Amino acid sequence: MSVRGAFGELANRDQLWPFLMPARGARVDVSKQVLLYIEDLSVSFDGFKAINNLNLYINDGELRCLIGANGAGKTTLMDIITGKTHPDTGAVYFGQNIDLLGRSEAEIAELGIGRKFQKPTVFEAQTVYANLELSMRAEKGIMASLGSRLTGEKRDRIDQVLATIGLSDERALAAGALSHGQKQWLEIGMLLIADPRLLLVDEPVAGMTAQETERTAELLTSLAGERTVVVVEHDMEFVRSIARTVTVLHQGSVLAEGTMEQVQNDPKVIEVYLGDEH
Amino acid sequence: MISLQKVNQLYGGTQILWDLDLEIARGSVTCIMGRNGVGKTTLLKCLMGLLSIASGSLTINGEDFSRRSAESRPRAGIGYVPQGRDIFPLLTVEENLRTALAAGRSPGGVIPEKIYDLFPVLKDMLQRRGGDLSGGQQQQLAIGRALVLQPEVLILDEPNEGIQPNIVKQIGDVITQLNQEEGMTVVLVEQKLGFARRVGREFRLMEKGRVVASGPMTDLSDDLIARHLAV
Amino acid sequence: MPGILERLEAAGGEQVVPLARALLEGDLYVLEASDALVIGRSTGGDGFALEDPLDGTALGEYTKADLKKLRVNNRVRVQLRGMLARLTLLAKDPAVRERAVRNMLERPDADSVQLLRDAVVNESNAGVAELQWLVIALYDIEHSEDPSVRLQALGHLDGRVEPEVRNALQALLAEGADTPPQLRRQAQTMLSALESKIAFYEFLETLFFGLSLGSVLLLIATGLAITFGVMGVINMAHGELIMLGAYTTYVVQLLMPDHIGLSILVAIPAAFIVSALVGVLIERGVIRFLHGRPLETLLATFGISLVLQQAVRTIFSPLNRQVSTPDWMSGSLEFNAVFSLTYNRLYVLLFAIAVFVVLQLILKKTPLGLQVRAVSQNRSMARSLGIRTEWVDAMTFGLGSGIAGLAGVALSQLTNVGPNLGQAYIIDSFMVVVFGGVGNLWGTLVGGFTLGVANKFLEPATGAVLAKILVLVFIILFIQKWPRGLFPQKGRAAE
Amino acid sequence: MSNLYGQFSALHQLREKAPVFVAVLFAITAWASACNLLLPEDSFFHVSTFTITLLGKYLCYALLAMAVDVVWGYCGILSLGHGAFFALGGYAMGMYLMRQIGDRGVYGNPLLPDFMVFLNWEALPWYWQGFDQFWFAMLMVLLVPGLLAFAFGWLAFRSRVAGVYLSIITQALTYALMLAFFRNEMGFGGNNGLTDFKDILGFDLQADGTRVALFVATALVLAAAYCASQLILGSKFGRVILAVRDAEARARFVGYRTETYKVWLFVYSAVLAGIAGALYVPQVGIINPGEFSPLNSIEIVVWVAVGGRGTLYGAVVGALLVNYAKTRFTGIMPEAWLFALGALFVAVTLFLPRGLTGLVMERLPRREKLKEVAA
Amino acid sequence: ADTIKVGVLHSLSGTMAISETTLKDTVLMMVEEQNKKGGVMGKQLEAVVVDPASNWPLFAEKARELLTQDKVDVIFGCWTSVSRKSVLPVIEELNGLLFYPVQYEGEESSKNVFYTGAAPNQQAIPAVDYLMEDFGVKRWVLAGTDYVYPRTTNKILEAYLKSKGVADEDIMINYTPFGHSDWQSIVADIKKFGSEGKQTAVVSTINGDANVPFYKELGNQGISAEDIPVVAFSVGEEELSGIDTAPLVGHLAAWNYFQSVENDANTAFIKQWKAFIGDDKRVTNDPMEATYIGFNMWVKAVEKAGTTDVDAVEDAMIGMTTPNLTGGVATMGKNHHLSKPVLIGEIQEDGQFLVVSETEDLVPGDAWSDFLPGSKDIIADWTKPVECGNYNTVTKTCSGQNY
Ligand SMILES: Nc1ncnc2c1ncn2[C@@H]1O[C@H](COP(=O)(O)OP(=O)(O)OP(=O)(O)O)[C@@H](O)[C@H]1O
Ligand SMILES: Nc1ncnc2c1ncn2[C@@H]1O[C@H](COP(=O)(O)OP(=O)(O)OP(=O)(O)O)[C@@H](O)[C@H]1O
Ligand SMILES: NC(N)=O
Ligand SMILES: [Mg+2]
Ligand SMILES: [Mg+2]
Repeated sequence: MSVRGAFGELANRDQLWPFLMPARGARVDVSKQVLLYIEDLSVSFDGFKAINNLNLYINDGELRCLIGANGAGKTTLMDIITGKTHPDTGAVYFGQNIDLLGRSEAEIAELGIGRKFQKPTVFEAQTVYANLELSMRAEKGIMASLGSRLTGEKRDRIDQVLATIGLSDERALAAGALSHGQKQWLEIGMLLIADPRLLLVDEPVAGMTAQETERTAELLTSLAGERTVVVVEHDMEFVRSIARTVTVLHQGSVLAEGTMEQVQNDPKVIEVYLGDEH
Repeated sequence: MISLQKVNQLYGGTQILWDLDLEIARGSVTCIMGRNGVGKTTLLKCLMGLLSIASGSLTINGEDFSRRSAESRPRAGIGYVPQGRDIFPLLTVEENLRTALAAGRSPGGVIPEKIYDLFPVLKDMLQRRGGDLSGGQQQQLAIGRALVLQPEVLILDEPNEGIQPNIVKQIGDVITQLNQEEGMTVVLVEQKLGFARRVGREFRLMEKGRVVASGPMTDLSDDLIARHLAV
Repeated sequence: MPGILERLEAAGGEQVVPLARALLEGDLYVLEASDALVIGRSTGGDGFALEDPLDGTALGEYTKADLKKLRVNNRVRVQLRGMLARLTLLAKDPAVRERAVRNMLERPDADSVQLLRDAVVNESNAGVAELQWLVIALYDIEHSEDPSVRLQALGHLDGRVEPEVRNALQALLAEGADTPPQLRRQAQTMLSALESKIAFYEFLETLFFGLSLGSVLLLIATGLAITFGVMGVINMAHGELIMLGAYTTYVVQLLMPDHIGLSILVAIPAAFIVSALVGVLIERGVIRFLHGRPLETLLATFGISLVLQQAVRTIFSPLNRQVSTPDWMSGSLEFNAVFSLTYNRLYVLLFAIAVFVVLQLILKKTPLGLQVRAVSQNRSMARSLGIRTEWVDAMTFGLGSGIAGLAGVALSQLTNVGPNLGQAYIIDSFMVVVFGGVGNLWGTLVGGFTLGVANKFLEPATGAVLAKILVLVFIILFIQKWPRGLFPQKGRAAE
Repeated sequence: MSNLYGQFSALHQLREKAPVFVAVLFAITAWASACNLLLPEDSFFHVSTFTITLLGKYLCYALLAMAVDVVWGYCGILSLGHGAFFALGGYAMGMYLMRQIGDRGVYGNPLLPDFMVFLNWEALPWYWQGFDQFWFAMLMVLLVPGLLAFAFGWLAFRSRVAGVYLSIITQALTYALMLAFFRNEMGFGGNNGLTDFKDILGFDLQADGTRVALFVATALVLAAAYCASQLILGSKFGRVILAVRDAEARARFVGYRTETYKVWLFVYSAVLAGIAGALYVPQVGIINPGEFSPLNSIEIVVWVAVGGRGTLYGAVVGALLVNYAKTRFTGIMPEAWLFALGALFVAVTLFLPRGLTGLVMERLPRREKLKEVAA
Repeated sequence: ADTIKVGVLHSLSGTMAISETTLKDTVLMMVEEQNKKGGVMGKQLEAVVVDPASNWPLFAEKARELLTQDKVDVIFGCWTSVSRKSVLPVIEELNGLLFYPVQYEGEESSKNVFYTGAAPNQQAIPAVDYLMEDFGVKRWVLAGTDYVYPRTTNKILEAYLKSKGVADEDIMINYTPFGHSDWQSIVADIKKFGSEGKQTAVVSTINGDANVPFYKELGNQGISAEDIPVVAFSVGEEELSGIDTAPLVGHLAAWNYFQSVENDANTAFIKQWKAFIGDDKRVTNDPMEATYIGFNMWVKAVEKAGTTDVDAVEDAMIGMTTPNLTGGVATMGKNHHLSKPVLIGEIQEDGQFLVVSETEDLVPGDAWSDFLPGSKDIIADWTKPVECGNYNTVTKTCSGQNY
């Protein structure tokens, strides 16, 4: 590169400090149609095996439902994928090429893995609007945020999401003042606006009314295809309405996998999870 | 046995409850329903004395509780399972249960065995930290903890959030059992119609901080649902 | 004066021992009315019971104004001691004899050694005899010309650790080439044996110093481990609560001037109560309005600490107050000439451990322990379960404050009792609690002792200032590796 | 949590208020300087040099308080060691001023400061080299606190040291530095520190003109720092910072490298503190290890809390007010001023949870009043 | 003005309040006394008390306040050297007048300051001489708090001891932080150092607060004054009143004044002090005497000059004499330091000192030590023709003046 070129690049406001910029991850290689590989994964806490030799593959563009008894390890699995928890053994790959283990939460998020938490967590002191702005897909580096402006395009996008999650009227309200269900929606909104490749959604409809549940189902179904969605839910009606493939976890490993139909009639699943009613 | 009249409540400047009236009969299972944000949790918190009411009266068993402290409720026999469970995260499961002994309603100051019968998972996890439990386990712990009080009235705020289906059913059964066998009065906030219909005997529909419809569960018509619960 | 003492010794013999002792201890007076020498023993207040210095007959009660004290200086004291040693060499009580011989250890002169040579043949007590032989041997090694006498004398030094022994050996080895090689070899082996022994005792000593410093850290931090560690109040007034405990000790001593030994024991509950009450007052008056705003408690308690400090300055004056050490806490427990443990430190160490154990019992065996943790983790839920949060808060804060008061009692025995007492310790106590891990009492225990011992093992190599700096740097680095201290809160919720 | 909900709108209001703040500051500065320099001493409107130096000192404190507020109020990093950065900036300036003395010291040594001469130092230590150059000293004013903050912050934030743990190790940091600077071997004058300064850039430090110039410079720097901080915190960067304060873990899952954000904010704040220290030293005429004392750092936090945390002007107001109170009280009630000051702190916490500026802001109309819920 | 204002600049809060409050009270007592006598030049004195709160920059601020706002004619104040150093530029700039009543490390002489406490040659060196000659001390522990006064004093002592033939290995130097409270290791070290066969003594420049735990530890580890005497330069009657003195008996201090000195002026002074403070147990100490001398000298100088004008008073001060409280006469030297007797006292059980040695003549204070290489050649002389606080007698130059 010529000296002038190098200088020009340095003088470019958005590029001023290249070493401050987070390295944008390499492109995900999904040539084998599989987006997420989880192999021989185990983790234990104080001797308690929360994930036990788990193997799981999620295809690109799939909508996968993950069910399983309370304490089966579903949330822990998401913790591991998103870098919050470090497993004892095993491998987690994003596509063919990206090893997720050992990466920080932020790096993983940058790779395009978004997450909604079981207990809604939003930035309580900031407005609903700011929550969405912060979550928007953009450069997350220091210089980028110092110079960031809300372009019309970005604003339109936020408005659009606000409408989707039904919080247009609450846009200026501090997120901490929302009701439980509203926070759930806001968090879904934060996930949407981040435009991730893989969405990990932990119990999205808890505390929602039937209609809201339906809307959520529609939303998630519409996302699949372009993106990959993994949903954890205990609401069987909801699962039924969206599921193509269902994986049942039990005591940290896969107990069953298949269509809703198959899983529903699996006696083991009925015993440990569904109960005799279903 | 619980009666609220013309209750108003404000968060700072925003009024949430508007002249709300509510009657809960002894021995009933009342299901409070309404969209997100209509004030169900707020109502329960007022009931529990965790939020002070701006005006209106609240009587429990004929006694005026509108100005009494939150601590007086469990002593009067009211157990509470809050939304979001509010487990003490750093206490063990056993310690979580023991906290409820403070109200002094458990004879001998011991945790009643029946709680472990109802929720066997708690017995297995006695020495684990409450905060480490999975969401559903925490929910069971929260209900168990309220039951340690040996309450006359059990108040549950969306108890099925995040619970696996067979346990949801079990919780339903527990509520029914407690109601029928011990005559426990139950107040339940619930969004899921199926569960509400199965467990509730009475319903109250809320809209914007008011009770807008009430009656026995059998009267909960599709029309009402469409009007007050649909988005 | 010196001349007089020698004449007294020569003339009086053992008879003048009480007189010499009284003079040494500052109990000898001149009765102004008669110009007679008397021994005066204070009877409390201004009164003195007098007795005759020679025959011990009681002479009745007088007041201070009637008496003129005979003052002595160091030089006289040295002489008196030597004189007493010589006079009591044959005393009946073996302990007195031993003290007398010990006094001669340092620089034995020919006369005293001669006395000893006479005495040792009749000595019935083996311990005293051994000591007597030691003095004689030390003298011989230094002064004798005869190698065989010196070699024999070396034998008496075997197994002793007195510094004089080491000095004698070193002196012998430093002599010129005409010292017989055998003697040198013998001295050399003895010296290396002695030195490794001393090194071992020095290690023990340093360890004790470390534990003792650790026990002070533990005491000052334990109260804070409750108010700050468990309740989450950043209690900047903690130091002042310690100070109040120390002042309580002072006041108790004022109230019972004739029972200093007992006063400390009385001061323990008194200080606990005073500090606990003030603590409850602070909690009821200020802290309870700040629930859920832990950082604001820093501001408020900082204000309170200023007020308390100035209040003490106003009431007690800005000067340090004198707190006496009871006899049973003075001096040291001697194992041998190079290893002894000072009593006050030893008691403080035991006291700190006792306080810790009692506190653990309270927190583990009473509902308070559970309830306070519940309240600090989720106040409104605790209330919904019938926990009387207000009462729990007041009691807990009172307990933590009371323990600060106890620390004050201990500190009054070690350091200044003045308005700045609290400030001197507040930083350290936060450091210990955080190092150990907030919310974990065991962490405070281990943390306190670790920092104490580390400090004391560093100090000889680096000096006190650098040792302190290094310990601080160590804490900083430690926290980088273990961001939640030695004993972190574990689990999902702690994140 | 109490003062959080209103924060965001407050921020917007502040953006409107920045010009107001700067204007008020400049008006007072200009007025005081003019009245000092132009009016005769017996004039009723004359502002004494005493007042000018006092104001100058207060403004330095205000800048320092602002530095603390930036990290504490906006990012939740409670630093109990900011006095260290202030003092380091001060020492860098002090070293320049010391070198300026040249051979006018009491021993007339052209190279060694007096304290080195009488403690038998042979040569100037390497770390004193270069400080005879103003530009170098100023560079160090920025660099030394900045680098220390960077190293410290990088270690601490990367290992996710947070909350009280962070507060206490910042305290350990300043405490260790205090003890180190007390040591005469360090070569910074031991507990007497650096003093007996004569001139700065060739201007006599005792001349009224120089004093006024320093005072004005401080005001300018404070205004600049205010605007810069306002810009930074008003940008998306600021909102990320707030997000970090309230839910750091969540911010990480959104994709922000929160430790990087914290480190740079911490460095920025430390540099502000260092500048404050550098401005402070020529005006008060001494820098010594007492400035590193942990209690000093706690006091800074107290100023911020009194003024109102999370609003930059609150920190400024708090610093001015507490220090003015201190000046007044120590003069008019020397024996009882600690009672007054202590009571002030308690009263502010109890009755003005958002600090003094919170009180004023609350009175302002058209503010949404959202208060915390018991939960 | 119809009154003469006297500024009092002593810390009433913070770490130094413990020492300085007494001096504030002393000045107030002197002012009251003088007013009873009719004031100065027929004018009443008015004391202006401020609290610099043990905060060094605040000392400078308060000094400026006293001089420019309150317009005081003289300031009595400061204890620590750093506070004096902090105040100095202000006093010199505004041409004020400061009386500094505490023993200090020397190496200073300002036109605007009168030093009424001891310089190192008036305390440290005579004390060492005493121990060497009368007590046969051969080994020395120089223990001090790590700050400038002990450092300088020890530098001077080290040079002095070496000039007397003391070997390097017979000198142990030890510094501790301010307020050091855990003396176990250091006392154990001293004990070891002293058990090697030579008579050993400790020269302590340990600062106020650290002394109590130091002496307690000495007592508990069984080190008595006969074994290893400690001679202190910062421990006086007032410090002792806060210590249980029983284990300390026989340890020494070197001062220019002891309360126990029997003398009519002293008796009157003690009586007056006890009455003023309303406490029969209160003691007097050396810095109080220094304040007393300074105050009386200032009064005399003002009367001699016939004005409170600083320059005139400064001129009048030099050569001024006033009785001290130990039976002698203090003379203000040309270097703004006093001539003083040096007394060595042993601590008694009642917290008083028994004088065991006293210099025959008054020792003039030496601003610039003869034992430091840097200052050997420097003298202070505020009379014509030199008129300089740091005059190099070799190069014949005057350096570092600020007025
Ligand atoms: N940090 C931790 N420390 C100790 N135990 C943990 C920790 N994290 C998870 N566990 C345990 O691991 C198990 C799995 O928990 P997880 O939250 O993943 O369950 P889940 O499948 O999400 O359940 P639910 O449907 O109830 O949310 C639980 O038993 C939990 O107690
Ligand atoms: N701390 C608060 N400050 C201000 N407003 C609040 C606060 N908490 C709740 N609100 C508001 O009060 C209203 C009622 O909240 P509440 O939690 O009672 O709803 P809910 O009926 O329980 O809803 P959900 O079904 O989602 O739990 C909501 O609109 C919410 O925005
Ligand atoms: N001058 C002193 N003692 O600091
Ligand atoms: Mg889960
Ligand atoms: Mg709710």
